[in-house]
Amino acid sequence: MGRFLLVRVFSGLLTVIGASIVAFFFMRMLPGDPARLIAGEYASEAAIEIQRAQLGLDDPFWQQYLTYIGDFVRGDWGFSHSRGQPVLDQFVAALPATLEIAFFAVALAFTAAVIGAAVTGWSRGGVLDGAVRASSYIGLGTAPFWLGLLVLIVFFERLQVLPGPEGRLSPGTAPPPRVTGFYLLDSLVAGQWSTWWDSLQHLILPGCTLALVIYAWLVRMMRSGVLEFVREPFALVARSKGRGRWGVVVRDVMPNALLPAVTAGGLITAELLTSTVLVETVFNWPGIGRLVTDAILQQDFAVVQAFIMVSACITVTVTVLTDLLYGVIDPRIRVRAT
Amino acid sequence: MTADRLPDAAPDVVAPLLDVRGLTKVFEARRARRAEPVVAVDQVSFQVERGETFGLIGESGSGKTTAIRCLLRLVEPTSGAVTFGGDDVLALSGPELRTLRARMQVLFQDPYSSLDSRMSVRDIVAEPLTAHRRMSRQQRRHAAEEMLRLVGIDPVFGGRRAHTFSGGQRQRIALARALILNPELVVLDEPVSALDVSVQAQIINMLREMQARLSLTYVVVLHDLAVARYFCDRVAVMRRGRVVETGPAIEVIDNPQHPYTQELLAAVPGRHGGEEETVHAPG
Amino acid sequence: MKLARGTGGWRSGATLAIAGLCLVIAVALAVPPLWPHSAIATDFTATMQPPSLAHPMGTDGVGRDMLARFAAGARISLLIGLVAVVAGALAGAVIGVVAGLSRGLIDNILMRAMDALMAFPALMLAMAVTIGFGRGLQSATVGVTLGVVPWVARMARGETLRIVALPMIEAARALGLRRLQLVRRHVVPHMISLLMIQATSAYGAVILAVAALGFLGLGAQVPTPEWGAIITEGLEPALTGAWWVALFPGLGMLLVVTCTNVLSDRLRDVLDPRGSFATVRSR
Amino acid sequence: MTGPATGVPATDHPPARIAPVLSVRGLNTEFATERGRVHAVRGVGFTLQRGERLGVVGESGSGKSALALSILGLIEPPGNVVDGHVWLNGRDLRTLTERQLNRVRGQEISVVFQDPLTALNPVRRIGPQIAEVITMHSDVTRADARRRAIDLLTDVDLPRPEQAYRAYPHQLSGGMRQRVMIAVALANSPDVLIADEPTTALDVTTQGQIMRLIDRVVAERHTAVILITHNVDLVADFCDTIQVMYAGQVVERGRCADVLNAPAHPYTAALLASVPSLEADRAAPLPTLDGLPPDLSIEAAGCALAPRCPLSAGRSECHTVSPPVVEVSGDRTWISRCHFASEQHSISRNQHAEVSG
Amino acid sequence: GSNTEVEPAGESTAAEANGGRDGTLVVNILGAPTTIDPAAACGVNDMHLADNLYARLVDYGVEPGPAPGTTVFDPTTYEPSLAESWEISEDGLVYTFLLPDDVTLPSGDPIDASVVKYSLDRAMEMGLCGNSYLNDQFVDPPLIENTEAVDATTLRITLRQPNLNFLQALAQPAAAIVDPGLIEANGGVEPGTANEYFANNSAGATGPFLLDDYEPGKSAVLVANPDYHGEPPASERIHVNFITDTSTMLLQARNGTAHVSVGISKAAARSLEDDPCCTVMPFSSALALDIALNWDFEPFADVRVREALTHAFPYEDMLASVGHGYGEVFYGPLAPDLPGFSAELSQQREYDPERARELLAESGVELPLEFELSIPAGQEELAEFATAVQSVLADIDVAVTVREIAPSERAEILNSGAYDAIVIAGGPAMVDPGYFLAYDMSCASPSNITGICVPEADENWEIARQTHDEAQRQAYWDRVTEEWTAVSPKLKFWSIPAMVVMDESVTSLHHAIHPNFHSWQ
Ligand SMILES: Nc1ncnc2c1ncn2[C@@H]1O[C@H](COP(=O)(O)OP(=O)(O)OP(=O)(O)O)[C@@H](O)[C@H]1O
Ligand SMILES: Nc1ncnc2c1ncn2[C@@H]1O[C@H](COP(=O)(O)OP(=O)(O)OP(=O)(O)O)[C@@H](O)[C@H]1O
Ligand SMILES: [Mg+2]
Ligand SMILES: [Mg+2]
Repeated sequence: MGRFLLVRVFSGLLTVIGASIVAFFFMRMLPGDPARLIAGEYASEAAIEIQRAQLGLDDPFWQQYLTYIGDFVRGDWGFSHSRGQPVLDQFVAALPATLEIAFFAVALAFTAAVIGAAVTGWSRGGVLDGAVRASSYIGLGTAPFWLGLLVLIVFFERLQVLPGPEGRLSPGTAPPPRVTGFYLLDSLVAGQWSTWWDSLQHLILPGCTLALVIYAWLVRMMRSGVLEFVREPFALVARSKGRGRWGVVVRDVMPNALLPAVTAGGLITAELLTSTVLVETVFNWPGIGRLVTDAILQQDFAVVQAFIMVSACITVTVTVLTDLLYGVIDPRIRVRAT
Repeated sequence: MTADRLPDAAPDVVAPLLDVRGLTKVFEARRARRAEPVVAVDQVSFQVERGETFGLIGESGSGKTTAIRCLLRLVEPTSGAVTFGGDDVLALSGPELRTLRARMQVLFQDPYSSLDSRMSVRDIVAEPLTAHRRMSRQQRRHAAEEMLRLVGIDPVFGGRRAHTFSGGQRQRIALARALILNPELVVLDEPVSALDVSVQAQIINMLREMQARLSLTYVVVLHDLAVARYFCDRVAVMRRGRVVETGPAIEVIDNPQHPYTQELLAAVPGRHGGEEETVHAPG
Repeated sequence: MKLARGTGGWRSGATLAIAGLCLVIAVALAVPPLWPHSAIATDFTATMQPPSLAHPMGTDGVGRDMLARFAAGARISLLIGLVAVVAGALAGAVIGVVAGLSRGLIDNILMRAMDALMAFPALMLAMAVTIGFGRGLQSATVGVTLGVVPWVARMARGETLRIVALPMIEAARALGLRRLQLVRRHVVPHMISLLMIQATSAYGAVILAVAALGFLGLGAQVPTPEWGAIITEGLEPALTGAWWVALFPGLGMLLVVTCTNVLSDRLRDVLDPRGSFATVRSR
Repeated sequence: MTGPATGVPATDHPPARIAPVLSVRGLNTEFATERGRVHAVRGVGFTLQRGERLGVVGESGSGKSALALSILGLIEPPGNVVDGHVWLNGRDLRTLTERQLNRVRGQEISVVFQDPLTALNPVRRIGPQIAEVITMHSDVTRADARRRAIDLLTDVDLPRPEQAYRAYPHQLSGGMRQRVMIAVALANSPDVLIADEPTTALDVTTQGQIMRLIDRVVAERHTAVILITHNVDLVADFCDTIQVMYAGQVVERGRCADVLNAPAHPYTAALLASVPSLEADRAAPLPTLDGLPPDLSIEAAGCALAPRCPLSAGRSECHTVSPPVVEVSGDRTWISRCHFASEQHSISRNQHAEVSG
Repeated sequence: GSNTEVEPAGESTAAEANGGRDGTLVVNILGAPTTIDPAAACGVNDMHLADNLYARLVDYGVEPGPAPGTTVFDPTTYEPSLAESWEISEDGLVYTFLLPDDVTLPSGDPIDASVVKYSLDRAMEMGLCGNSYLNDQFVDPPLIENTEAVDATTLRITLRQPNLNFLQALAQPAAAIVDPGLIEANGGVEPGTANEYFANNSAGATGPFLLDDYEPGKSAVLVANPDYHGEPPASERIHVNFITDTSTMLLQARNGTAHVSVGISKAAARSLEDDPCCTVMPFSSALALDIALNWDFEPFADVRVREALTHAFPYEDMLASVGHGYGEVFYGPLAPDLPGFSAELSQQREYDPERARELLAESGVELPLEFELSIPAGQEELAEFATAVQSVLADIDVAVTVREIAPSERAEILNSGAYDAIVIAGGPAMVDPGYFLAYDMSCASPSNITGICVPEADENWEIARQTHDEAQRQAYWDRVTEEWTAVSPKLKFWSIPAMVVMDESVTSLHHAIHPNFHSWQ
């Protein structure tokens, strides 16, 4: 196990390094002079020169890369000229918002997907299975930003039952005292019911939008797992033991079908990161996604670059972790590896 | 080929077609997992005379398949010597090896996965020709159809894909492919164990007929002792990579010397076996 | 046996999917030459008109006809999807097959590079590319193509390894086929179907990614009627009641992507070689 | 189902004689496929006494597994038991609700499948997979169930049962897994055990061990067994009665000794002859049946075997009239579905005499 | 709120309406500052807070605004702010400011002449945008020769040459007075470099408000500065949200979560015109929408081509649709709201596609004339405008490709002249024609951003900038206008008003070039 872990972590590291080179390469190709942008339109040539030197723009590519990576590892992710703040600080500030919506969405999506997959295993080609399949197709086929807009039109613009794209709380509502950074939890801790209700209302539309995409992926994966495993002899054996159809699906088939879904962690994370950027933008959710789209508009590429790097790191980490986790929870691998 | 490489060869008899000496194959343990190296084939030696049917028998995992894959050079043996018709098989490479393969064909156990399900059976049968013979399309097609007829498949079905045929038919097609280059030796890896008993008999009959007609030499892997006794001239019994007993099939099976062979035999159920095995009276 | 279940539903599903795609293609092809309005002509007298007979999808803030823009957007999406998928699949297949066959160092280098590309969520990679190469449809296409390559390459490598390990290939090897012949005759044909499946399912993803880039302002530039960009334009109007600007492009995407996904699943059911083995075996 | 199909008059009641533990009548099962409706089980009927052992043989696709699943009521769509009765201990399983059936399965009737690897849930430990059969059918504490499961593991000769209880399926060898499956099947001492090719996936030597194990445990429990297999020799060794199936139909049934000695159906005869025996004459070619088994999606007139049958040459009734079930040599327990059963019977007898003579 | 009690009874409805306000005025402003350091601030977004956080020596004069309760700044007059009074020497080179002696920083240290000197020197030393503003763009050599704290209450500034704009320069954020102690404690002054700390921290509490809370890119909370030298601000507490998304701006204006919305989109403003929620206030500004045609791009070197294009647009129709009716069409170097503007001389060109075609034919330019029109990325309104331009020009056989460019690229292509035509929506930071034309027309000025210059007008521009007498100056500006329009150097469309929406609870609002919340309530 130790060795396996080491090898996996090492190859993950290698991937991250490769990814960072790719990201760095593209981000350094961009047109325009970042030094001028940072110094400002009317800055003197001298000031621009100083900027250039500070940014190391005159160094050879490899040196620039090494400098960047060195800084990155040390927590210096560059300076965001559009907000006059170190990039890392911005990420830290925006992180709770993103995590809150991501957790919400993943929890929702996972629950729905498990139910959907179980229903599929039970209905197998029936109407309910068809509904599950259709829902997954819809989730996979909708652009999250469009879906976000759609639900805004319906629930905010037309029905006026849920708040519009105004972030995590109604404007003017003070955020609860910070404990976790999740308003939904913090307001509970502080006993601020109206804030809790407000934050929940704000979470619903973006959360569900995000959840649908994740759900679609998960249910698709689990569904095919379930359909594969209900045909396995052990499912038949379970029935021959006297267990009912539903019982077989829930007790015997689902554990098998859920396992491979774990390995999709990397994929789901990638999807989550992507969709977060888009959904946060539509809903003005003050998280990392919004930060990044703003930065794109402002050409603040330190932020974008950091985000791309971080998302690669996260995806790879999650992939490695899920691989390891799979080894831990799948008895077939666990026992062999230890 | 020099004699000093085969010190055991008796100088007065004709050299056997296939001579396997001390064949050993060790599968190295995979790095990431802590596993012992597997000695799949351990110092296996046997000789096969021209025209005979030589059987390798033994339980699952005893190394039968690995042994024949080694002598076909489908895996590289760890050590040992294989001489085929005077050529040192293990020393050949590239084009020579390919020429050798034309003389030494193989029929695998699973007729379902050893044929490319995407190709028409005519193309499958003609495939060795594309590799070894310079022939026109027409000639190849003709030869393939001839061969199909020989193994009992109506050539009008030549255009059909392999997966539309039953297991027995597929095994015939595979045999046609193996025979189209007029090989001297055909290696059969459990040619009938995936088939139904009735089909099994058909295939065995056909194999024997082909052998007679084309004067083939067979090396055949089997696990059914009755079939081995019926089909083989001589057999080698393998256990855990080693040959434990060799001899004429009838002798080995009717009168096994090695305890392992006896054990194998005891496991065979039979309507012809001793009456003492009959268990109980119906309730 | 898998095929047997609910076949009717699947088949009609595929038919519906093809019909849906044809509908979008027809709109994309027919509307620009036949429809009186152009995708970029403004009409200052008819701005923000809700859908009507004259403008079935309404008009936008500068009086452009949304149907014309929708159709032009369909052309763009469908075409970019095609280009990216074909280019990505080809490049990926070549890389994957080469890696799978060469093993060792080349394999390692190629696959590390693919891993590095795959580490990014596809949109992030495309974002980096569009930022680096400058905004616009060309770099967006390059970006999404780059996102397709590693997935195809990984699949192709895995398939190559799987196919090469198939008894069928061992059989072909035993027949003496050359390496290149093996690849051409067995590996590639066996991969084509999976390649097609993956390409079809990548098609939808690519279209969504291009739209997402357009939405972020990194893809198509003004006034290109790319679907994602149109949705961005429609964002603010939608919140003041002009829902039609953003609605139709999204619907178009949903239709195209869902149809290709259905089609790809259906293809998988029909073409997956493992499936076809299974059907025969249980017959 | 009509009388001739089963050889007994159709009734909706179980036969009243010595109440058999299992009685099957006119069972018909179909699968809806792309090629049409595959009629996999065609009017199969038989009875099984307590402790009796029935061997079912037949080539691939002859409907043996479909028969087993039909008895258990486990045919899943697109399959469907269209007709027939399955009386188990006097109750017609076909009239029971799903819930009632669940109580019967695993308790009164159970099954062992061919492939012991896939028959066990790979992500669950062995022990609970056995214990749950016990808890599902009776009110026992977990500890009791566990104890009984370990007893069962001891019963099926699993070394170190305590350890095996906690093991995962992949940690056991094929033979051990099959022992576990037998433990599962016998956990509640069912009245009927269906063993669908229980040894095919195993080694020759292990096969013998497993069969001896089944033999012992069913004898102890007085369990009736239906043994499905390709291997006639196995049936000869293990069973009292043999039932030969072809194209979804029972073509011959009788006591093993009788049928194997002098089969009264050409298919049985061919089946027996085509297996080389340890005494076979190496010089003679193996007798075979040429041709392929029929397509079960086509309902042909006449005898299903007719196109391949050596007896059918020049006999039109073989191709036009579905053969009735006849008693062979006046024996109620020996039936054959052949127009020329007695002719075949005498041919076989002569051959046997020749061989042993 | 502290002022509710002194509110006159007649305004009780308003007081009720802002009952939910709990004293805090919520202001939404389009765009987020990239820095709040006045010495580093360049763009308008960077100046959202400057005038509120920092005192300056002088400020613009105030005029009544278009609606009751509103006032607007007067770019032609100046009022003392921190300085109690000032004197300008005869030759216009020496400015002497008299400072109060009782104004202190929160630390208790007085804001004396040395503090002011420090602040001005800092901006110049840092050499960023602040330096440029402070020196009225004369950076090489700098306009300011030196600054001198004569005594605690006297500051003397000596210029290298007379400059009519200098007082205005001192009213700019760049002339903000900061806290030297704070600066030195946090990195001091480094030439050529922006101080990262002050990019999002207050550099001293000298203005009417203190920065209570600042979330870069999101919001700022301002509270009244008890130490402020002038009248205390009308609102005790102001919550400023920086909005980057135009639809949010609209939604929050509509549902009343923002009391004042500054920089709302024209489309949104139009949709709010009939909404009882709020009042739309298009304040006039010196901003204008135009397309700079690069004369180095072969076809545009020909005056006939340029003139042809000016006749190609249905300006009124375009203003009504694309511009949503806000603004005023004109054709001339100066926008209607800049001093020096002459309505008579700045008549917009007539929409006459026939004439445009004739002129094009005359010029012999190859048709279709193709050029690339650059617009700033991500600005929906400008994208729409560019689209309209493209579509209109197609009628006279001119094919336009629109290209969205990033700010960094924009600066670069402007610098290098590597563009065909570029949309410019903006105006001068200092509301002065001389300043404006220095970067928008003058061949002599190094800071001319587009590089498009009208040499014929240069001389009069120079003279006008030096002319004290107003009438005389106007005459020179008129000449500049005539000379400019004669060569049709650019396409001019319309002036861009500053769009402000306020809800009914707002009773007092001042419009200045940079937001100044002092009197907002
Ligand atoms: N590629 C391989 N890597 C590692 N071990 C292998 C490999 N191939 C075979 N073995 C091992 O070698 C041993 C012999 O296997 P082989 O397939 O030759 O047996 P066999 O006698 O043909 O069995 P069967 O009757 O099941 O076909 C087995 O223990 C097997 O696990
Ligand atoms: N799920 C299914 N769908 C469609 N057809 C089926 C299905 N299961 C079985 N059949 C068909 O029913 C017939 C009988 O199959 P069955 O599995 O009972 O044969 P068998 O005698 O058990 O064969 P084997 O010896 O290979 O196990 C075959 O023709 C088969 O194709
Ligand atoms: Mg083998
Ligand atoms: Mg079966």
